[in-house]
Amino acid sequence: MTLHFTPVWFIAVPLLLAFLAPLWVRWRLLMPVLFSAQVALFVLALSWLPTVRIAPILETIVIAPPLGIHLHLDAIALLLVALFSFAGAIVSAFIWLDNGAAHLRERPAFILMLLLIAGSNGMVLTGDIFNLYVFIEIVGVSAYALAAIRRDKTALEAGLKYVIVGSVAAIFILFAIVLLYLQTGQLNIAALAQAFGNMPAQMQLLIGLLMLIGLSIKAELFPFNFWVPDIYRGSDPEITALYSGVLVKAFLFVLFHLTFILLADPTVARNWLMALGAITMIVAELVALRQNDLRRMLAYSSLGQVGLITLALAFASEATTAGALFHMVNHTLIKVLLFLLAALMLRQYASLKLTDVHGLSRTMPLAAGLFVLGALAVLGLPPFSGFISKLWILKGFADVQTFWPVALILTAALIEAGYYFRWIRVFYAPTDALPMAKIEGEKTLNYAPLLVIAGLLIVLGVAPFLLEDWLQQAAQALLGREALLNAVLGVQP
Amino acid sequence: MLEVLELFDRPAVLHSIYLIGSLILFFIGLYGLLAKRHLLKIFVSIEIMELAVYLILIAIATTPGETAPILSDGFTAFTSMSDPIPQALTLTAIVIGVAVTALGTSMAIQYHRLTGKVSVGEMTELKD
Amino acid sequence: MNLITKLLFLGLSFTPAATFFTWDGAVAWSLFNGITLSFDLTPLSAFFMLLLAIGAPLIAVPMLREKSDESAYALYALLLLGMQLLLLAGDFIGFFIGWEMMTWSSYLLLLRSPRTDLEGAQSYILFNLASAFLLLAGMLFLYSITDDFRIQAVDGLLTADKLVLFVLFSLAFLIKVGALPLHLWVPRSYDQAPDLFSAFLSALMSKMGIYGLMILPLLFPDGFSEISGRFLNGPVAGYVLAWIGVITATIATFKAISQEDMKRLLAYSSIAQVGYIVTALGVGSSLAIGGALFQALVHTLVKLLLFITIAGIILQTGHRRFTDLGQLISRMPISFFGVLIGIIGLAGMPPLPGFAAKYLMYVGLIEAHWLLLLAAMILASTASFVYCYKLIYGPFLGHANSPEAKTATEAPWQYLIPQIILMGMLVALGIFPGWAIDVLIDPVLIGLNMTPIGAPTWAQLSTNYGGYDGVVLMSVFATVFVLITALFLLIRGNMHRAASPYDLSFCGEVPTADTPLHYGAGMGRELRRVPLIGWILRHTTTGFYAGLTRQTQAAAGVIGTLYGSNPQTWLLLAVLIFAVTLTIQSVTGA
Amino acid sequence: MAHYIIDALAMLGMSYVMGFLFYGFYRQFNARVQRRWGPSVFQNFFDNMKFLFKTETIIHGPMFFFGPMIIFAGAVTTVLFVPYLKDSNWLQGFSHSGNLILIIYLLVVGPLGNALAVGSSGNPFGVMGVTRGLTRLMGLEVPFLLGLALVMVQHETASVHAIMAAQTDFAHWNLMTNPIAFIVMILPFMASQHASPFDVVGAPVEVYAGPRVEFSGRLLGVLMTQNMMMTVAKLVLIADLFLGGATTIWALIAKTFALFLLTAAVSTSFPRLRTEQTVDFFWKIPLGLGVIGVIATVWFPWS
Repeated sequence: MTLHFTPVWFIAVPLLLAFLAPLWVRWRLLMPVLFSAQVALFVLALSWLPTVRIAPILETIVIAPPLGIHLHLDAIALLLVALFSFAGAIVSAFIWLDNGAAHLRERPAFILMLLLIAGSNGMVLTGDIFNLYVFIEIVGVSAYALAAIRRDKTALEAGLKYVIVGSVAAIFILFAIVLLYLQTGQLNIAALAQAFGNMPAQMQLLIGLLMLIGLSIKAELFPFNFWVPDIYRGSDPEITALYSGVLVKAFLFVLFHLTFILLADPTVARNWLMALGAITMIVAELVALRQNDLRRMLAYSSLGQVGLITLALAFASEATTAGALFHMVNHTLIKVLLFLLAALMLRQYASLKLTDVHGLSRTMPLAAGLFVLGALAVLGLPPFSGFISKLWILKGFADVQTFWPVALILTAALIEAGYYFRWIRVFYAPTDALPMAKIEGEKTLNYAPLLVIAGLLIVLGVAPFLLEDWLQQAAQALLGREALLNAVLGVQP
Repeated sequence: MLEVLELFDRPAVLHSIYLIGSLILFFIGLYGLLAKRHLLKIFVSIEIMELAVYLILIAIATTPGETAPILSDGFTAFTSMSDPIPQALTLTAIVIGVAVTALGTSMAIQYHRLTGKVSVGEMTELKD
Repeated sequence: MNLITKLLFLGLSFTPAATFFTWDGAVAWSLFNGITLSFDLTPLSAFFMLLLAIGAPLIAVPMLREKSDESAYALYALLLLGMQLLLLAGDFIGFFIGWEMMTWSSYLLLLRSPRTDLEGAQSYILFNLASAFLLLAGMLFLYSITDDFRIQAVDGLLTADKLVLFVLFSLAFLIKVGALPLHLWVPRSYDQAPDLFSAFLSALMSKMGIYGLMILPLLFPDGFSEISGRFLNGPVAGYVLAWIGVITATIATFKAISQEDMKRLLAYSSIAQVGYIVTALGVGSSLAIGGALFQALVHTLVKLLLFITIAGIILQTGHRRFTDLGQLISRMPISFFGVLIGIIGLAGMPPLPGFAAKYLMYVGLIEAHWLLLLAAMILASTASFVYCYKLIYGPFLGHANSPEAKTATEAPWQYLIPQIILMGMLVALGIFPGWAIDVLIDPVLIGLNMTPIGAPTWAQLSTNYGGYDGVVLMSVFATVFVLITALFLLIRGNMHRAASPYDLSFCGEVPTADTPLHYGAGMGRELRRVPLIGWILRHTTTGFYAGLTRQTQAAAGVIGTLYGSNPQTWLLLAVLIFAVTLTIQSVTGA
Repeated sequence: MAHYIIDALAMLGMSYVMGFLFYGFYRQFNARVQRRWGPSVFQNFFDNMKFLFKTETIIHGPMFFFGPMIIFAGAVTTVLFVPYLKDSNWLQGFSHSGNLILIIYLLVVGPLGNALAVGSSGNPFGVMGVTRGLTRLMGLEVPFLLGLALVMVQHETASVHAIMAAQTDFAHWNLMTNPIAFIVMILPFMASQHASPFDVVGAPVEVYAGPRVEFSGRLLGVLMTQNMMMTVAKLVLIADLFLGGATTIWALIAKTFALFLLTAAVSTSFPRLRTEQTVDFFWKIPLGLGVIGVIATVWFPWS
């Protein structure tokens, strides 16, 4: 039997499974399905790697582009899809194994998480801009709902704030799409790219700005990221892990994908984005210095890393791009690890304020150790993979003798060390109090998904060449405007 | 008199009117979004802004004299029909918009039930 | 199980020795994107590897006495791994990886001490990371010019580029060796670290900074001659470095004298001793480099000995301040000899090898005609007599000042074994300074393309400024000592011990048990009356760094106010930025 | 071997005899300046013998006993590493195995060993005296060694023999060729001889007896003996370095006596300084001169 694999699966499978939720509830299979779906998608993505390496896959739906909708699976899309499903698998495994957080093990959460993954995959895969909008909204709605899924005061507040900010961002994006369509009559991104240059400069600017701000809000760039700490603080850490690990990465991809495709000469936009990235990084790291709540601190740290990735991606040399993509992967792994740790700590401690977690290492030694590992990796210290990706980025800058980003990145890392190590020191602070009694149901099995991540961080740190080719191809795919246009529209004479 | 009316039928004029009208609508929504404190009013404002964007799409994409893009007894060819895509898009977008608004409103109601608050200014639970 | 873990740990501590003796051939590990790590043992790194190979097991032995602690053992293993990587690395990436692994694993070990406070931990990690990032910046800059990460001579650089590189690298390494004014983290961490780990920090990790500094001449073989030539008989850049070193040594010595805590005193003394090495490196002649290496060797042995002995005292008495100890000489005689040998080495007195190191460095300075530096170095090394004396008087002599000091017993054998080994090594090195030159130091000098110092015999230290014979010196001194003592005892007459420790000439009064008779903490306090020393002791860098922290926090607070909690403010800002940008761009027509 | 032993004994004997005679002279000289008759020239010898043959000696533990032994061994070693005569096989000791820097360090080995004994006695005044001694050492050593370093740079060697050999006649004495070095080091040299006005460390009035407060009987005798021998060794060293050394014993005595006379003259003329004043003085005047000397003779090679 030959089953015809297509990229649609990445979107359709989670959607289908989500709609069949009542069935899984009846069979008590919610969590296994959630986990195995992600694993299956991950395996599927990996199995496709050899094919995609040779040539990107174009999956046309009904009519060929530019008229119809198509999915475009190239190295970078595959990388991100694999990353998302891996993150999803880890988070769902964690929720499955964990005894706490009953509300995350019920049907609504199940559906929403699958929708989130499906939407993110769709954003990465689609070649149609309105389709993109639809996926953005699917992801948005599921994210808003997930933020509030605990249904207590803080969660609802987070959810409400998220809805307000998110829908305004969506309006900006929609506005830009409408203007694009009105100007060109096209919805296919590749076709738009060809027509974009012919538009009046004013219109280009207006559309560009609308897009930039809409996506920047979603992708958490300064000065449009003020919402982030509140949302990250209010939602469940398991969900936050998905935001930081999956959602932001998808939006970052969209932002840069559109920038590099639509603009034939993206110099201006690149400079803007580099500036935004640099400011985001510095501001976020500075503000994080004074955070007294673990989740807020992690939120700011996440912002800082997003800034770094933006800075590197916007520089758009092959080395920085590949490095930035690697850093995306690492950051997803690390932040999933750290937020899930925060979730575990929340089971034990009522609050994750700096003053309340003194001597945590004595109650939860493994959690503290993994936190240290995550912190070291996020700071870019060897031998963890964060080091390699940062080195890659820095090397990319050094290749062309651009040193201000190097200085900024290193300064930011130093500031980042300032607060991460403050937390580590608090975790390991000597206390007179006896270690707390373990709460019911805390078992080593809970840590299994986290240990997988930890192992991966070390393996990728020691042997980064495992991913090297893939990342370089992904970088070429992201930067290769001509190649993509040719692939979609056929080689123009 | 008739000329004046015909003037309105010219696409440029008509489009300008629609455009100005929807932009006004958009800014009303924006004002509401930024100035009103009540959660529901904010959602209403968001909805107004969204609608303004749909309106622009529909209005500009349609020219007077075009018919609905439906093939039926009299109409067997795609001539002088309006572009069907914006309408499809708008329909989709409206559905999405409704979903978002519904979600937001339901959350607002639940939040009100839990805390008795209705104003964004009072949402300070997450502040450290 | 417990025993097996401990034995495993002990075995681990011998890995540097194993590497040292069994390493053959280079190893390469391809990382990514054309970056390949290469590892090999050069003569220079072999020298430092030897220090590590000596130090690691000696510190591991007393650690076995404590309760078995797997995570500490694991961190030690990582630390040793990092240091070996750093020494073996043939390129900067490998060097950096080792450097960083060393940094964070030592930080985590530091945290295991209950005495570590927030300031201590933070200053340790931030200074060390700053050092690492400077190093990273330097190596990236080097890479951007030469397209290569390998540690090898670079030539044909622009002077400005070279200067930038030199400043970046030397700042990185000077932080690690704790040169002033970048030393803030040193006394804090050496003081607060677990007692035995302090020995590791001071004896071994500070040497990694020295190793780094010694790489610099490898990178820039022709120095900075094109900028301003040579100053007298040495390189100009070296002259600056030498002053940094000697000022560090002088100020740190005075600070050490004013300390009231044994470990803090040793910490400052470490800074000072490493300062000498920096000075000698600045001179850069083969004599001076030889002296620097010798001093590195001696300092490693001495600081291991002293920190381990002090750890033993703290273990037995629970006290670390000079005011709380006293009169342990009869209760802890072996420890007394440990400290005695240690301070003789530290003060650089003949016949122990500290003198050989100082001799080489002095001659190096004289040869370069850098006499002002010599004077400053003599000041530092003479002033160090005061703290050396304080170090032995405080715990061992005088009167016992706390109940614990009155009842303490000799340190456990796990502490004594390394002490005895180290004492033996120091004495042997003192007698055979030529051996150290011939076997340990000359190969390194040859590896650095310098003239070897050479030794006619293993007993002799010889330079073209003259030398001395360790065997003759030691045997004359020992013979005279034995003869005099024998003669003295042969003369007719009684000797008897004072009836009580309070049988003293005390201004005509009879002191009692509660008369304060111990002079431990007060010693050196009157030095403040000397204007220069008073000025030095009144000033610290703490205020500057505290201010820097405060300002950063304040800036963070100001920016943090942007992150309010009202979504309307967020959106208003976004819309405003949109409008303003649009207007500006439209007006300017970009 | 026999040569070495006889030579060493001769050096020690000569140092001892010269030592007590010089100190005896000093007491006479001092008395005459103060319009007294003063004791006999041999008084120091008598005192020393009396101490050495006391029947009762109180000690405070083993280190208290070994301290004087170390200081004595240090003094003897110092004497044996200083060449007494130029161009001679005799009175050389082991000076061929040493050098100037080694001798400077040997000078302080003994006192530091003795400091252990002082500390061991448990008398805080003794320790206070030691601290003052170390502080003074810190002050004097810098200009002292700087002055000697100027000589070492001049002759490009640290070997006392080589420096002596280079001063062939009066015009080539370092006193004449390098007067700045002599001026720089002469005052610190006096301080290292425990001479007034830098003698607050052991002065009986300021501190209740200084480092030696607890020593009595034979131990005090040992301390006194080594002090006299050490004084002579230092004088010989300076004579070697600046006065061209001596080819005969008589020349040696004359030169060292001249130096001793200079010291004695300064001692009797100036009031005593406090420790910190001493240090400050050395760091200002002699060291300042030394810096000028370095600039004049090393930095600018016109001289």
